[in-house]
Amino acid sequence: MDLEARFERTIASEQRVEPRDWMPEGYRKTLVRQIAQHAHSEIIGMQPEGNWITRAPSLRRKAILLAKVQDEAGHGLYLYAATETLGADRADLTEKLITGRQKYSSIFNYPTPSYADVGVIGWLVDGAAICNQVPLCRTSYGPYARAMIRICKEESFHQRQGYELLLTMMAGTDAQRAMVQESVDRFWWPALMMFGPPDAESTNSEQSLAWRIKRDTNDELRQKFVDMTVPQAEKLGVTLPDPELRWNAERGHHDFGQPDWDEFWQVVKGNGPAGAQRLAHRRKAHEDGEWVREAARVHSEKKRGVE
Amino acid sequence: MDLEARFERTIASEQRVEPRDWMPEGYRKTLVRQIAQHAHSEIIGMQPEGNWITRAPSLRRKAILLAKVQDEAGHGLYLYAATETLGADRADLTEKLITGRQKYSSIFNYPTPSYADVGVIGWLVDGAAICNQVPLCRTSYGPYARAMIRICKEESFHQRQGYELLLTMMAGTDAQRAMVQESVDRFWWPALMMFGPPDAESTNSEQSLAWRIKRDTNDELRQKFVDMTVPQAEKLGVTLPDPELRWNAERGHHDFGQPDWDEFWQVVKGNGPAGAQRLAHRRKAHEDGEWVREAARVHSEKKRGVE
Amino acid sequence: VDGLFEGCLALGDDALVLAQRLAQWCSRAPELEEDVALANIALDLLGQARLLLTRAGEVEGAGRGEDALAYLRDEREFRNVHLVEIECGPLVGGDFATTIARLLVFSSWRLAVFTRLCGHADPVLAAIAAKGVKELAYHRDHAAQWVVRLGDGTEESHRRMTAGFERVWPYVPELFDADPMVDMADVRSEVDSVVDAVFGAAGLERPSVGPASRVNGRAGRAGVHTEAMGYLLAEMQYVHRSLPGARW
Amino acid sequence: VDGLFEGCLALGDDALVLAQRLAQWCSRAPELEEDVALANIALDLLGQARLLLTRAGEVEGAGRGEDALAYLRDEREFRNVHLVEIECGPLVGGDFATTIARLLVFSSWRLAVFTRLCGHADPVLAAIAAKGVKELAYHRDHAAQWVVRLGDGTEESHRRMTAGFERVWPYVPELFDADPMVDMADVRSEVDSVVDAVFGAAGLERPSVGPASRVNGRAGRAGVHTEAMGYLLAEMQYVHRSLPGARW
Repeated sequence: MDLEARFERTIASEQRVEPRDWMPEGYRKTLVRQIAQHAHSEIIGMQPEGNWITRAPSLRRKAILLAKVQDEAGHGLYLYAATETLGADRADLTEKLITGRQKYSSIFNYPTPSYADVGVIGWLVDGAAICNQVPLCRTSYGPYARAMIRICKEESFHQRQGYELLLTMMAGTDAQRAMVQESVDRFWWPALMMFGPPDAESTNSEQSLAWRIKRDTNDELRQKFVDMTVPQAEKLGVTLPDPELRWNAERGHHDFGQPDWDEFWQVVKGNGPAGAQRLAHRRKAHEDGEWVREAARVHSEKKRGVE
Repeated sequence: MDLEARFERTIASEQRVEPRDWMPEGYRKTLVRQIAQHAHSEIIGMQPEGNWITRAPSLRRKAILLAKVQDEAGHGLYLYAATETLGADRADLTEKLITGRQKYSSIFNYPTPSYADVGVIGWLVDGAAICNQVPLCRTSYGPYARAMIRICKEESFHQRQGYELLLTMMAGTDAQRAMVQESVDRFWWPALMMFGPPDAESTNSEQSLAWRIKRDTNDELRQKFVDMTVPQAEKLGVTLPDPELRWNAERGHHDFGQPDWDEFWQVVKGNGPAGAQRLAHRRKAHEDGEWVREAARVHSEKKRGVE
Repeated sequence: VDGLFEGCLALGDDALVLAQRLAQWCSRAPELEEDVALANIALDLLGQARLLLTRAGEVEGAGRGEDALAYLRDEREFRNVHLVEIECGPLVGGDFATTIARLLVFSSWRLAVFTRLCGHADPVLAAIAAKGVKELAYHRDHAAQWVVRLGDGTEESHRRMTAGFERVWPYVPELFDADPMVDMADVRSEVDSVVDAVFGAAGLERPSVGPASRVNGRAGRAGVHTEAMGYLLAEMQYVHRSLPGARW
Repeated sequence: VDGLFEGCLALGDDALVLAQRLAQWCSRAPELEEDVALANIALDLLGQARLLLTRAGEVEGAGRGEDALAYLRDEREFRNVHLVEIECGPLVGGDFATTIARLLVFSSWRLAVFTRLCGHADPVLAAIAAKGVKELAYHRDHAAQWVVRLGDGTEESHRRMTAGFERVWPYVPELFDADPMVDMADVRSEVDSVVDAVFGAAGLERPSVGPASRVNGRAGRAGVHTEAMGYLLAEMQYVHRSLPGARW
């Protein structure tokens, strides 16, 4: 049996492809791009919430938030490690990130001007990420699937923490409730955009579905997210800012409006409200750290020489 | 009549020495050093109060404070101009300041951790400076005396503004009164140190008195300051932190305790609580501005070339 | 007058926030003369802010004075454009050239707006505008002179001046959002010609970077700010807020 | 126990303020692994701060919990040493080497202090100390490894590591001020020998800069802080203070 046929059979029988297995170059490339993009998202995703660590309004919230942002760095590490099993190099991927040649999730190009955003990101953004990621726990490439299992577990924990912060704030003062609503108003549409453009306009999807790198279409996942989120919003006591949002008994799903896709494409193109800032921040951290990484390398070479 | 005799006569008759006049090299050097030190003090003195501009608690206080710190930059400019009439070069003096070869008033090496410090610096520090400076309006060197007349006028205005801030705070809440007292507790002794070490330990003074660059001894000025300040403190309702402070009817002056002269010498040596910070701040501003000054020079040369 | 409260608030917040940014240069300017000049400009803007916020409070009629508006509003109630709040140096986010780039664009725009407001139906706003016109003309000329010096100066200053404009350019379009008080298309063409003339004299090219996109169409004028704003307000308001009931 | 409130407050404030400083590195470390490590250290210190401030509040008996102590005290009521509050990077005041220099000195000192507090008469403080000892040993070793790497690495890293120690050195003596709970002369000799051993392995010299002098003899432990502290507190406390009555 030839390599390609064996690969196809592995995929078809829902078994996992492992690093030592033969795989088509297109599969490898698609995976590296997708996992790297996911890793970059975790790293850039540290910034919008990291923005609030020094200003968290209680010591308990400060500890929760710092631990969460630290987890994101950890997720980035697992995912970069998964790309390395495919022959990629972390330094090279980082270079592609900071020069804008590889993307990350556009949601992180939105600013976090309010402490309520910490809760709303946990609830809506992590919630949307989980909808996107749970199917990836069954993705065909083994190291990626295993990383996703661990990541999804932690993300669910983060989502619950975010929702719990919002419940606490909604049970607080009028000012706190207003903060939560204002944040939901800002993040609702960007959260819907996290599933990507409508299926009709999406590229790359078909092959990824066939290879079981991806397992659901953008629109399927978006619908799932909306259906899941509406009762949570009701429980919380916030209004989702979509006048078209209503239950459709016939479909057994919620109908809802469309995000502003022009804004979406602008943000993807790098003109997001905080896009330049995010990349500049990452680039500066990387460049400022160059002398440290270089010193560590030289030191370890010296040590190896001596021993 | 020889030059030296004519110079001595000018001094003795309380007339002014002007830039075009002959003067002994020691007189010139002493003056340059003293005026430069005074200019440096104005420039470094922008920092302790400048520290509060962005945090001033009312817009009116913000405007008053910004204008005051701006005046200090202006004073620095007049004084550097006065040194230039003696053949000194501003760039060279700045170099001496940022490399620590010329001093500035040690009082500015104390930190300003409270907004009340803005008022207390106005009241006590500007007050002490005025005691030191009013006699300099009659100093023998013309350009210096004229700069001092202008500076003293503005300093008196600043002193009144500082005292007025304190009056307002003392008429405010308990927290405000506590802030004022805490600030007075910190600044009282450093303010007394502004007159320099006791006459018995002071160097340089005799010749300066003879040349009428200086007109009173350190101890005379310190006594004058204490006598002037005690009734102001009473009116304000603050306690000066000196258990030995009391009226001596026999002397017709207040008796008072001695500052910690060990601390004084440590601060003069550059180990003041904020000493390293003040110099580093000035040095960074100067170095960060180098490319701007260079560009301005090149541009003006190009323009001159064209015209 | 309709929209007068919002108009005074927006123009007042612009001035207040930029004054705060410029005040950060105090004791950090490239030369003493420039320290004095930047403080002057900050003082002018602070003065404009005080008059405009006071007027906004009077129009609102809810008893809020300049300090209540400056110190006790939350971030989402501030109406300034993003251009004035972003960091442009001296500490982070830019340098002297970036600060000058912002000042040129902002003061050219504000001068054009104030010129038109001199004839506003509200006599107080008209008077504030008339007073501000002289100040803003000086700010604009000061900035323009520096742009020319730095654009024309050394290779490094040219590079920094170019980078400075690239940094601020994405925030420029918000200045021209439609406004009930002033014809912004008209203002835009005036500002364009001023800025183009300065670019010409400085040997600089107009930057080609696109506008920063918005959050569901909202930016500073709608109370959605960049992340720099929260830190700016924390610093500005902290003392005032931590001493409730105090008089200053 | 006499002085227990003050002791818990001082050690709690040290940890809280340094955690705040270290948290500023989050997303700015030289590599991802170090981002994780610095966050871990900050989390440990934050945990210690919470326990110590809670204990201080219990001992005081005035109903103040960890948040009342962290968010509602004014600057002059904070009792941390200057070493933890000064800026050592990443934004201003230093770089990664400066941060590591501070961490080495601070964690060596705190480990020596906590080791001695394991036998303290207050069982709560003794338990906090016992838990902290393991954490601090890790912090100290982490810092020591970096000091050796950077001291021994490149010319640039050696220069920066030297400058980092010179930056923090004036603030070291305050750590050894007499304390009713611990024999500080003893702590000093332990810290000296640890630090000297690390300097030896790293090829660094003990800095020769003198101690920062005090304000009428007072420094951080007496509530007189450096100018960096006010900005740190404004940032840390602003949200809490601007939403009075809120629960979190």
